[in-house]
Amino acid sequence: MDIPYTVHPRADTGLYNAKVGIWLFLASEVMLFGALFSSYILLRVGAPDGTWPHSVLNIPLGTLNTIVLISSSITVVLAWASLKLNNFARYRVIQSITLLCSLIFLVIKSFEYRDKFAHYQVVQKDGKYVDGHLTGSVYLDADKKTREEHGFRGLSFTEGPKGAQKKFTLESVTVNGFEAKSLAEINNPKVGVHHEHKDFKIAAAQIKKIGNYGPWHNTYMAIYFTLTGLHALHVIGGALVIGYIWGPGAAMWKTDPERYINRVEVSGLFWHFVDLVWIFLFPVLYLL
Amino acid sequence: MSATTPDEVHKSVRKYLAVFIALIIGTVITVGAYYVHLPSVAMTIAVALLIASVKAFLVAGFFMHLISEKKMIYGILVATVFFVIGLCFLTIWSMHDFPANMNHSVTGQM
Amino acid sequence: MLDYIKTKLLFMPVLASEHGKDVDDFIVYIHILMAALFVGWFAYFAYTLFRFRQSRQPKADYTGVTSHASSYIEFAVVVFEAVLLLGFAVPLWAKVADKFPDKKDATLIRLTAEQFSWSARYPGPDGEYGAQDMKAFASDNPLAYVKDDPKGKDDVTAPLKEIHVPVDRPVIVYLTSKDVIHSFKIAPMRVTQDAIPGMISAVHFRPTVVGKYLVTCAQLCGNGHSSMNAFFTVDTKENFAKWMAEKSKGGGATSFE
Amino acid sequence: MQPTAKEAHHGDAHAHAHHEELGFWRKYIFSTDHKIIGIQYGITSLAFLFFGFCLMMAMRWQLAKPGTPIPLIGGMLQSIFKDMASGGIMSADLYNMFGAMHGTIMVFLAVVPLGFAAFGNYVVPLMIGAPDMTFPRVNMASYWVFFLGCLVMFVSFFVPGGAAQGGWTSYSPLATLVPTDGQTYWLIGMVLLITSSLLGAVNFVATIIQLRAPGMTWMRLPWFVWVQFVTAFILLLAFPPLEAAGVMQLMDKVFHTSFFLPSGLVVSGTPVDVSGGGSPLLWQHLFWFLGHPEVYVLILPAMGIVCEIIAANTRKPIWGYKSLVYSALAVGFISFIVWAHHMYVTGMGTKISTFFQTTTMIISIPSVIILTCLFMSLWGGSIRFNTPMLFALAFLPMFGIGGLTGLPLGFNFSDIALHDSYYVIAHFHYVVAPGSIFGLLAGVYYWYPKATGRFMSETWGKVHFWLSLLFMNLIFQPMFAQGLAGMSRRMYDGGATYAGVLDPATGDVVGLTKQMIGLNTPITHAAIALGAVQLIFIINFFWSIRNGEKVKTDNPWNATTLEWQTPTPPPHGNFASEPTVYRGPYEYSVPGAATDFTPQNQPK
Ligand code: HEA
Ligand code: HEA
Ligand code: CUA
Ligand SMILES: [Cu+2]
Repeated sequence: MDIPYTVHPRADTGLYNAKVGIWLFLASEVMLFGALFSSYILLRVGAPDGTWPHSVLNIPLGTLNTIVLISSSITVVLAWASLKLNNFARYRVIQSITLLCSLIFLVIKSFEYRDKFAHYQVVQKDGKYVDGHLTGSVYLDADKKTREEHGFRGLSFTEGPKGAQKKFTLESVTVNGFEAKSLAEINNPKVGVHHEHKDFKIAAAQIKKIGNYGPWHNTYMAIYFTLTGLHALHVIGGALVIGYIWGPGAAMWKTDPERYINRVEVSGLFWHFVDLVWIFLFPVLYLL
Repeated sequence: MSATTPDEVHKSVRKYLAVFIALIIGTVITVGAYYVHLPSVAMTIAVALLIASVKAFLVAGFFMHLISEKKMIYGILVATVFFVIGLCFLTIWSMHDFPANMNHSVTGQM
Repeated sequence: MLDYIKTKLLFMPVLASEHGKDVDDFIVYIHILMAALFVGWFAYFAYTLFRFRQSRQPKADYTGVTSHASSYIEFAVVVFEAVLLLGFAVPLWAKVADKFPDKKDATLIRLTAEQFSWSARYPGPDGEYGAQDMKAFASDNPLAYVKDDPKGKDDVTAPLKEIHVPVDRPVIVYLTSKDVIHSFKIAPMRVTQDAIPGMISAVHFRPTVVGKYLVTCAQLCGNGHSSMNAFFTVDTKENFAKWMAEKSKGGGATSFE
Repeated sequence: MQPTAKEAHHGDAHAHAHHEELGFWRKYIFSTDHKIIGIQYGITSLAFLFFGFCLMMAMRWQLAKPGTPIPLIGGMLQSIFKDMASGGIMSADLYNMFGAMHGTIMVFLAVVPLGFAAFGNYVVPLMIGAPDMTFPRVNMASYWVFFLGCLVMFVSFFVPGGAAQGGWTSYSPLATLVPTDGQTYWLIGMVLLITSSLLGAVNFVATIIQLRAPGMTWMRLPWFVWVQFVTAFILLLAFPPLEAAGVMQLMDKVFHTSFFLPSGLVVSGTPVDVSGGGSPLLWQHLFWFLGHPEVYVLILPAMGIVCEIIAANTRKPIWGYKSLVYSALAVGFISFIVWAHHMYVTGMGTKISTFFQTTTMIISIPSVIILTCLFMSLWGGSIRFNTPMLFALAFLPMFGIGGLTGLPLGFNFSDIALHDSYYVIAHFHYVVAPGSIFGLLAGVYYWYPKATGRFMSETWGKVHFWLSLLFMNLIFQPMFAQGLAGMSRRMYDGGATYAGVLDPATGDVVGLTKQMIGLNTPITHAAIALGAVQLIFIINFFWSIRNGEKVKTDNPWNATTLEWQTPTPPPHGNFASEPTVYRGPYEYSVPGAATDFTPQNQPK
């Protein structure tokens, strides 16, 4: 016996196997992201005043990415519709736009990530904060003779071949940003207040704590990276599957077109789900 | 499957495009609402989540053909939605039902 | 009868608090229900196995049981559970979890748990605590009390792992932890309450018997978990006052140990 | 039954169903055949069952004879764990490590894969008359991801610092702060195991929905299939939140985020350098959101097996089939909203704890109904006491004890005294050890002839049964007393330290009595004896593959369900032609029928 209903729907359920499979899988994905959203709400509601940042993300880029992802969603259904109309060439073209969109999305996302890693917050010994992009950091070697400009590498680091290692300590950093008296001022700026950005050169002796806006920065950044990272993994996964069906897997169109259409439909369902998650992620992370 | 004959497919394509436009408009309104600074935070949140839900409904309903899906799928999804809401709601509720003289802040202030 | 069940059949430990009796009684009631079900079902079970073994009953009966007895039993179980739930568990829990005594009429203890010990602090004559903030932690301020809080000037810190309370007076224990989750448990008091870092939880009870009890930790907290204990001494009023006077000698001197 | 157009379609697919012979690797290792995958799962999980038990025997030694070298394996432990086991003596760290891994392995690497994945894979497609799972390659992936997860868990014992030490519940902050990479391995292992379960669960549900043979309507499914269906749903929907939590704890561990770490932690005199702001209780919620449904994943497959075996060995229909089905569904559904009964003493208020204890009491009712139906099924039967039946019968009172003792834990007020005591340990071991494990062993004895064509030895099976039953009870019954007397779990000295503390003023012993601590010794002896008894089973299991008594027919138990209506062992594709089902699953001793069993596919 062979496995039935791989192509045609079963009479009583009206579904073919893969369709059941993908919806079950999506149900579990709903629980996955649902749990993360619950965690988001919980952490956010529990966060003391002034510790949950607003508008640290780049809203225009986020909006652009939203539009990119929505566009890829329409191309996925249109591609599927083309196959239904037996127009394989059009499917190929439209689906390539989907793939392009996923690429654009990931590129934009990676720029946003990079931006966060370059964004630093310095707590000074006098209690004031400086927040902005790190534009330079100067290191002194152990005998305080050589002075080197480096990408930021912590308060000190050692370098060189074993035995002849050199120890460098931070002398000062330059941050292009603004100064604030409290975290709340940075995280929840009053409506209409615009911080003038300028260069601050901060001596290492002044620094109590320095760190970038990676996931370790606070729980908001943590959940931001976790949610968007997981989402990006889904984008990559979805794009790989769609790309496989579009490219090497397309031979099936000749041998078993109905099954091929089903595959396109199922991968499309997954893709829409990824889009759907983003539809919530965008306002929740960028705007609220 | 929502469409089987070429005619129906053509019709659906028009529907997809309409949905697409609605989604774009929704996005623009959400972002716009953010920039005009609504009078209260609660309102910003309400507007953003409302629009997101409408968008989600459109995507799920039309792009994913949920509007005309089979009963079996509905069953699965209803259960799922029920459990997600249970998880979210009960967790948050239990974090807030601490007897009156307990301080449930999660900060270091004790 | 109840006492016999508690000590001889259920091996319950010494009891030394007011609400503890309710806990014990309640446990006994449930066990009576459980025993009734178990014995009843087991008797039936043993009988069927004997009566319907193949050698005695070579041909099975297609229909089997036709009576509705089991439905009645199920229904009885539901009723019994509902009574235990609504009549006992809910109101009794509300009493221990929500209805805290007035702070003025109670002995207050602020208990800070850490790997692997307990530190108690008393509010002193003003009945109020100075603030505790982990940011204030320093090696000379291990419990992280805010030094310039006026309310804290008269607070009294007891030696590590030592807690004293007067008998027959409600005790409110405020619990927090410096590192991981611990759980404050005094078996004879029938008290268990987690101490969670970043939060303050509270528990209240009224000790009724003078004696020295052991506080243990009921939440896995690392390799010293099994030895994380403290003495909980229930004193007479006079002895407690004496102890307190001795510990608060030198005014605030002991407050930041 | 009218063949529909679609069935006709796959009828023609049948023509090219005769495959080329597969090589050894494709046939036995990277197989997509559900039967091979089931056997792979079975062997792996039995091995881990044994391994998990060995960890526990070492721990039990420490509890009975604290501070003395562990016999036989002490030296080996010392060479692996260095000063965590110096002189072959178990340290607290090692005890915590073994405890955490015993729990993890038993639950996630042994009982769930055995009950759900092994029996489910082997039996479900056969029972519903399907040629295989719907997605055979996903099925294979599920096993290999599982295997990878097992490997990661196993390897974690050998990393510096050893395996996870924060209990199987891995509560943060402890789990995050324990200085070992073992916890990271644990998390990665869990993510892999969860992924595997999700793949499996999708496959099971899809298979049961889509591949039922013609005539196999929902209400004609053997109850075992129903419980697998519910179990798969639980795994599908309850596991992802733990996956999310696992990812978050992994972030805490690897990227120093603070999902579960509040501000201001001070560990052994040093402030912890993290941003803080997280919530330790969030982990507990996400863990128990899986944790509770998971216990039904442990028990439902065992119940299903017991049900099949009781039907076949009483020679009469199961009493209350419909109640069983609805109860299983109800248990599955409600199990999602009772989880916080593990968290009563975190400081819950009356409202929320009332909610959770009410749902907890409600969920006990379908469990009672299930047990009642199984009990009632015995009445009027013609009971055969063969080995599978003995295990199945013992399951009933053993699960009864475990389930009943869940009640005092389920009421928050009594849980104050019982939480975290050996009463909890005894409660859940009664459900998982003489409960689930007995059910699963019954299944091994019952389906062994199907998979191998030979019986396991009846005599040795009975010896195995009676001794296991005896020792299981000797192990777990005294723990109720210890728990009620106030002995806490996860105490590496078995409560000896605190029970032995003297009151400096009077010299009196405070805490636990010597008598209660003394019980640790006979418990340990019983555990070791239980271990020895299992050797009988292991030998019987392997010996019978070659030497067991051969089955004379494909249906040696004269059972009605479809898995017995195929050749033994079933070929690739299972059925020569698609079976058609005409009746319910338990038509035994039908009045007027020629034999005392009427197979589901026997035409009217
Ligand atoms: C298979 C696993 C399994 C099953 C089925 C159950 C079933 C139940 N469990 Fe248990 N439980 C665990 C596994 C399981 N549990 C584990 C592993 C833990 C500990 C986790 C940890 O902390 O590490 C735990 C802990 C645990 C706690 C937390 C205790 C604490 O930490 O303080 C609670 C509290 O409510 C609880 C309750 C229940 C209840 C009410 C049921 C009910 O579903 C039971 C319903 C069944 C019945 C009511 C039986 C009915 C039978 C009859 C009426 C017939 C009797 C006849 C004869 C005996 C002949 N369990
Ligand atoms: C499914 C779950 C499961 C199972 C089956 C068991 C089985 C057993 N467990 Fe355990 N246990 C847990 C889950 C389980 N346990 C959990 C979750 C904890 C809590 C951990 C924590 O605190 O974090 C715990 C904790 C725990 C403790 C408490 C430790 C402490 O708190 O300090 C103890 C103490 O005695 C114990 C003992 C035992 C014993 C004696 C068995 C015996 O019943 C074992 C019986 C085993 C067998 C009989 C094996 C048979 C083997 C075969 C048949 C192999 C055949 C192989 C081939 C054919 C290849 N367990
Ligand atoms: Cu503290 Cu265990
Ligand atoms: Cu539970």
